[in-house]
This record gives sequence, structure tokens and C-alpha cells, in this order.
Amino acid sequence: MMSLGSYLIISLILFVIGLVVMLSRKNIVAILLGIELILNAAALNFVAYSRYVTNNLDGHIFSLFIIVVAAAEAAVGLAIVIRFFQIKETIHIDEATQLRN
Amino acid sequence: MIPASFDGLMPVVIFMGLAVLLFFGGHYASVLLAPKKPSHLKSTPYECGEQPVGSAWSMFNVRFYVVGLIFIIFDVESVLMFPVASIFRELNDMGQGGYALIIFLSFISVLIEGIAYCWRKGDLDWVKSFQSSLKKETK
Amino acid sequence: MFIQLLFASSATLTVGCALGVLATKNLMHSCIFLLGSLMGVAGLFATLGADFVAVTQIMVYMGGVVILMLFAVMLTGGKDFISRAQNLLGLPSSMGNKWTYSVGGLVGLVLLLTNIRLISNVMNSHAPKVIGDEYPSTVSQIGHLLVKDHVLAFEISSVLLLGALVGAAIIARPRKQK
Amino acid sequence: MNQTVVSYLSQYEFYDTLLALFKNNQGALAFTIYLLLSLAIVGMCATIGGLGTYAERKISADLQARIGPNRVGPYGLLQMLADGVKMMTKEDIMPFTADKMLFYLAPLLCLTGVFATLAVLPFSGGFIMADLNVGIFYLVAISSLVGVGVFLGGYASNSKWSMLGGMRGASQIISYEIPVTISILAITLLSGGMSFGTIVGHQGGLPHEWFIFHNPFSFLAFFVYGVGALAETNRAPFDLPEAESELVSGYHTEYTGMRFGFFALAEYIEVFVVCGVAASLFLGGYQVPGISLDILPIQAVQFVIFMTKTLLLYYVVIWIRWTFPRLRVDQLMAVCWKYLTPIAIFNLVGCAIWTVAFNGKSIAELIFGGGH
Repeated sequence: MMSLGSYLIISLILFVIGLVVMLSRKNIVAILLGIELILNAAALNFVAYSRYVTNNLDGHIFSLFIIVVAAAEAAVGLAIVIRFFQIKETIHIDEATQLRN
Repeated sequence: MIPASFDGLMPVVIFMGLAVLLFFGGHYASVLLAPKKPSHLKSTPYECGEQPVGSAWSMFNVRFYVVGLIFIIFDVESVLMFPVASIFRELNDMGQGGYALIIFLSFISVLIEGIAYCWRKGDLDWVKSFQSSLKKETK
Repeated sequence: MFIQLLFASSATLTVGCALGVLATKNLMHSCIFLLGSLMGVAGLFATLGADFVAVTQIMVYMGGVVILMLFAVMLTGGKDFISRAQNLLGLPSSMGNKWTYSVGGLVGLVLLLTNIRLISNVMNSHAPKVIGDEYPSTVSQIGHLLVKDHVLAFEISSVLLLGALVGAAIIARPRKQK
Repeated sequence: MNQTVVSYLSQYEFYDTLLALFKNNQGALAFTIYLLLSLAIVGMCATIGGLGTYAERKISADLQARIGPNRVGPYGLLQMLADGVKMMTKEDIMPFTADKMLFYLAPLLCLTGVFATLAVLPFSGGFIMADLNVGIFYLVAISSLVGVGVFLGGYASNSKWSMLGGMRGASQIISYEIPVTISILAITLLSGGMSFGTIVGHQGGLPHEWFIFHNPFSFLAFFVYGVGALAETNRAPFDLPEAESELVSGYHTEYTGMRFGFFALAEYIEVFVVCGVAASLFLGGYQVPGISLDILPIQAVQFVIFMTKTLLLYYVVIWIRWTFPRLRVDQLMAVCWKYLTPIAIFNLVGCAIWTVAFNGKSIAELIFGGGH
């Protein structure tokens, strides 16, 4: 049951679900949730390959930095969401039509 | 000796399972023992005896978010420092203490810049106007 | 046996909660489903022997990102986050009718099969190693990698985080209404 | 390699007879041992949590020249049982405006986060359920589930008091996690490992071998950790999320009966865990002075020493609660970000420099000249 293939399939499912969440939701916070799922799918792939194929820990380092970058991305993204809400009084993605103001 | 596949994961999972079991067991006991006389008045949210006005799910001040923001950055930095800290002594014994110290300190110095910036810009003050007015009074 | 059970339950938790994120319309519930899904991923990391990465996942996501998202949901209008006009799986109806879904699904299936066909050659030539049951400690190795091979990434990540902190603090800082 | 209680027991002969009983099924035997010991630890911690409520009232009564509970059982000792029975027979009320799913889930998150930390708590050299090599880091990480639980408890009730308490609680818990984590980082740096076995193994039984007296910076780090841990467990003087005089009862205002009981139980066990961690990180943990043998009776002595240190710290926590007035919210944040965090970073830098400069020797070793 535990093999490289099963991990890859889980990661694939996670990635597709994240993609669908990203595409289908109109709420900016929900889109960020989708991005988190996608990043996790990538990190899972790295660790799975690191255990089953390369047998060294570079994959772990990669997923460590993926987590770090994901945290930074979430912080900045949510800050933008909050600022956007203060200006537009909504977090509907279709309202984000202007680059200024 | 024990094969390594039974390493520390099992107690962790068992403890989590026990928490869930205790939770549902307690619920079951309270379903069996507790009285059940629901009424509308009983299940209104508590607002000092008055009729509750509106929903509590309203907007909050941004400063909660700013605190969370500073927290997550520091959290991630401490996560990255943990493996380096745990081999610091080993490196020192290998005679590479200076090298490790330089890496470690340059990492921390960036962290200090972050907190210094937030301090300077007043993100660490909870109530800005209140504290600035206090300063004016003392002057 | 135990590891396999852990794997099965973590995989179920991951996929189930990810579907929950997709299906639920309440954004708060989505965040909590995301928490469950990330916890499942942490369990999967643990079954892969990546203890440090698993705990990092718990620390950063559960303690940090999810709380930040809950805060952001609270700060952007409390209860007003139930989206309208969705069909099954939470997809908005503007994304297409059954024909678009079926044609898209067919195309996706063909692409998937092609890809599997392409990748299987590579997979067979680089057959995965037979993995025993041993789970050596990864912490000190990760530490050595961080201070030797990946020291540049380690230092630059701190600068990245500083930039994220400063930028996000500037954006999110409460300012006076005009 | 991860040492566990099973791998410790397997060096004795009776393990083989047990194994024969289980028809050489290692997994089943390990599971049984883990399950029994987990039940024992959970029972012990629940008792300590219950006794904590009793001790809290007795000590507060003592400090305020009152008598305290004395009706139920001898000296009121059975008060905790009475409390438990009362919790179970109270009606379960849920506000009709509440978010039902999250209202159910919040106490479970708190309880899971606290129980999972018990798996790595070192009661003695062998009696540590799992000596994970990410031990202390795992403990810090998993206990952050409590913050989510507190926030959800406040959010799901949809009552204004709860919501305020939940927001305050979540921001307080996450803020104070930073100084606590950085103090723990300093200890990790000194001991050269994250597992509790390594950390306690680097200390000795006598006070001058403890990490608190290792160098001036770790001495400071102990107090930073103490203050931060008090705040993380929502204890007075940092009990703003549940400040009775301001917020009725904070995030669990709307919780009744058993669900409230889970919140309270989680909080008291968390205080115990935090005290245990402080004892094993800074105060030498289970180390017995002068004995380095490893036989089963020594384990009992180690267990007693660990519990004594932990319960003494528990007493100090209660003592602090009835001594200091509560902080204001802005003071709370200022204490965390303007005092504790810079001091914690200073300690970390100091410990790093000390390790390189004096080759990891402690003050006592420098003065009296000891082996490394």
C-alpha cells in the first residue's frame, strides 16, 4: 500500500482540489486556501521522492523552504486582502479591477 | 530490540485517539445524565440579561492581524533556527564554532532588524493614541 | 502494520478534508477543513520518515497560517462570506454546464493517460529503491545541510521573511480614513 | 534513534516472556504496553488536573486567610469528584445562533493539543512514552492547536463576550509563543539536541549542573520561559481571555456542562505539562544526584524527583495567580513584544557566544574546573 505511487496519487488529488478551489471561488481568502493546498501537494511530492528515489535529504530541505515561502506568501497575501477590503468593502475577486487606488 | 517501525509515532497517535475517545465518552455521559429541557430563552447568547443585539461576527481591528503577522514571521524563523541550534554544539566540537556562530548571528541579526522596524513604526503598540497621549502628559 | 494504518488514516484525512475545503460554502469551515488536511499531510510526512518536516508543517501551518487566515476572515466582514450561485462541489454555475464539464473531463483523462504512458518509461528506468523499515533521525542531517550545502538559501530566507514582514506590515497597517 | 518506553523495557528479561504471551507479535505487544501506560498517564494527569482545582481553592484560601472547601470528604479532598459529577449532570446548552460544527469541535482541538504533548513528557529515564528526536519542538508545535481551539470556542459561540475573549486569547497565545520558543531554542543550543533524553541527559542531579545555572543567559531564559508559559496557558496575571471582571468568562462563556469541563481540564493539564517542561529543560528533570546506575528501582526515584519538581512549580504558578493583579491588554502586548522577545533573542545570542567562547562549559565547570 505504501509506495511512491500512492503518495504521488494523494499529492495529485490534493493539487487538483487546490486548483479547483482556486479557480472556482470568488473569495480572495478562499483562493489563498487553494494555494496552500497546491503548495502542500508539491512539498509532499518532494519528500516522497526524497525517500523513495534519491535517498538523501535534499527533498526535505526543499519542502522546508516551500513551507517557509508559503507562510510568507500567506502573510503578504492576507495583508493585501485586508487592505483591499478596507478600500472596497468586499473581498470579491471580480471587484479587483484597478491597479491603483 | 524493537524494530524501528514502532518508534515514537505510536504513542503520539494513541494520545490523540484517547483525547477523541474521552471527548466522545464525556459527551455520551452527559447525554445520559444531563437533563434536557431546552427553551428559546435558555439558548440565547449571553448579553448580561438583555436581548442580544445583532451578531457577534462583526469586524475586528486590524491590529490583531498585525500581531499575527509578526508572530508568523518569527515562528518561521525559529523553525529554521532549530536544526542549526541542535547541531551547534557538534560543530563547535568539530572546531567550526566560529563559522557556525557567524551563520547563526547573521540569521538572527536580520530577525532583530524586523522587530526593530516594527517597534520603530509603532506596530508593537496596542493602543497608539492612548500611549502617545500618555507621553505628551508626562512631558 | 501500524505505519500502514497511520498512512491510510492520514491519507483519508488529507483527501477528505481537502474535499471539505472544496465543498463547504462557509469560509470559516473551509479554514478548519484546511487545518485537517494539513494535519493529514503532516501525518504523511511522518510516515515518510520526515519527522522534522512533519513537525514544521504542524508548527507553521496549524499555529501560524490557519490562525492568520481565521483572523483575516474575521477582519474582512465577519459572517458575510457565504458565496452565492454554486452547484455541486461548490463550483459557481458561471463556470459552465454539463457539456463543458464532460468535454473537459474527457480531455483531462486523455492527457492523464498520455502523461502516465510517458512517465512510466522514466519510472521503470529509475526503479524506486526497496525501502526498509528504518527511520533515521533527520534533524542533525538537515542542520548540516542547512549550514553547509544550502547555507545561501538559509540566509536568504531570513531576508525574504524580513521583506515579507516589512511589506505586509506596511500594507496592513491601520491608517486614518480620509 | 527514537527511544521509547517499549524499547527501554525490551532490555529486561520479562519482556521476552511477555512477547511469548503475545505469540511473538511485536506490534500487538507494543500497542498494549503503550495503551496501558497512556491510560495510566491520562488518568494521572486528569487526577492532577482535578486536584489542581482543589489546590487552587485551598491555596487561595490559605493566602487570603480563609478555610476553603472542607465539606466534601476529608479536608474537602473529594471536591474534585463532586465538581466532575456536577459537570456531567449539567444541561448542555448551545446558543441558537452558534456555528454548531465549530462549537462541537473547539474543545476537542484544545483537548487533542494538550493530550498529544503528554507523549513526549519525560517522567523518568525509561518512562518516557516516546523520546522523539524532535521532542521539544514537537511539543511546542502541537500545543499551538490550543490557540486554534480557543479562537474557535470564541468564534463559534457567536456571543460578544466569547468573541472578544477568543480574539484576545488567540492573539495572546500566539504572541507569547515567540519568547517561549526562542528560550527553548537557547536550551537546544546548549544541549545539542531537541529530544528530551538529550536535554535532560546533559544536566546533572545537583543544582550547579542544571541548565538554569549553566550561564547567566540561561538563567534569564528560565524566567522568560516562565512568564511566557504562564501567558500561554492563560493563567493569571495573564488571564485576559477569561477575565471575569471584563469579559464574563471569555471564550467559554457559552459553554456549559461537559464541554466547559473539557476546556477546564485541558487548561489544568496544560499547566502541568508546562511545569514539567520547565522542570526538565531548566531544573535537571528526572536526574538523581550522584547515581548513574540504570536499574528499575532508580526509575521510580527519578519519577518521584520529576514529579516533585513539577508540582513545586505548579504551586508557584497558583501562588503567582493570587499575588499579582491582572495586566491590561496593551501592557500585555508590550510585555511580550518589547520586553520578553528582545530579552529572549539576547539570551539566544548570549548562549551561542558562550558556547563558542567557553567551549560549552558551564559556570561551575569554569570555576571549579570540571571535565567537559
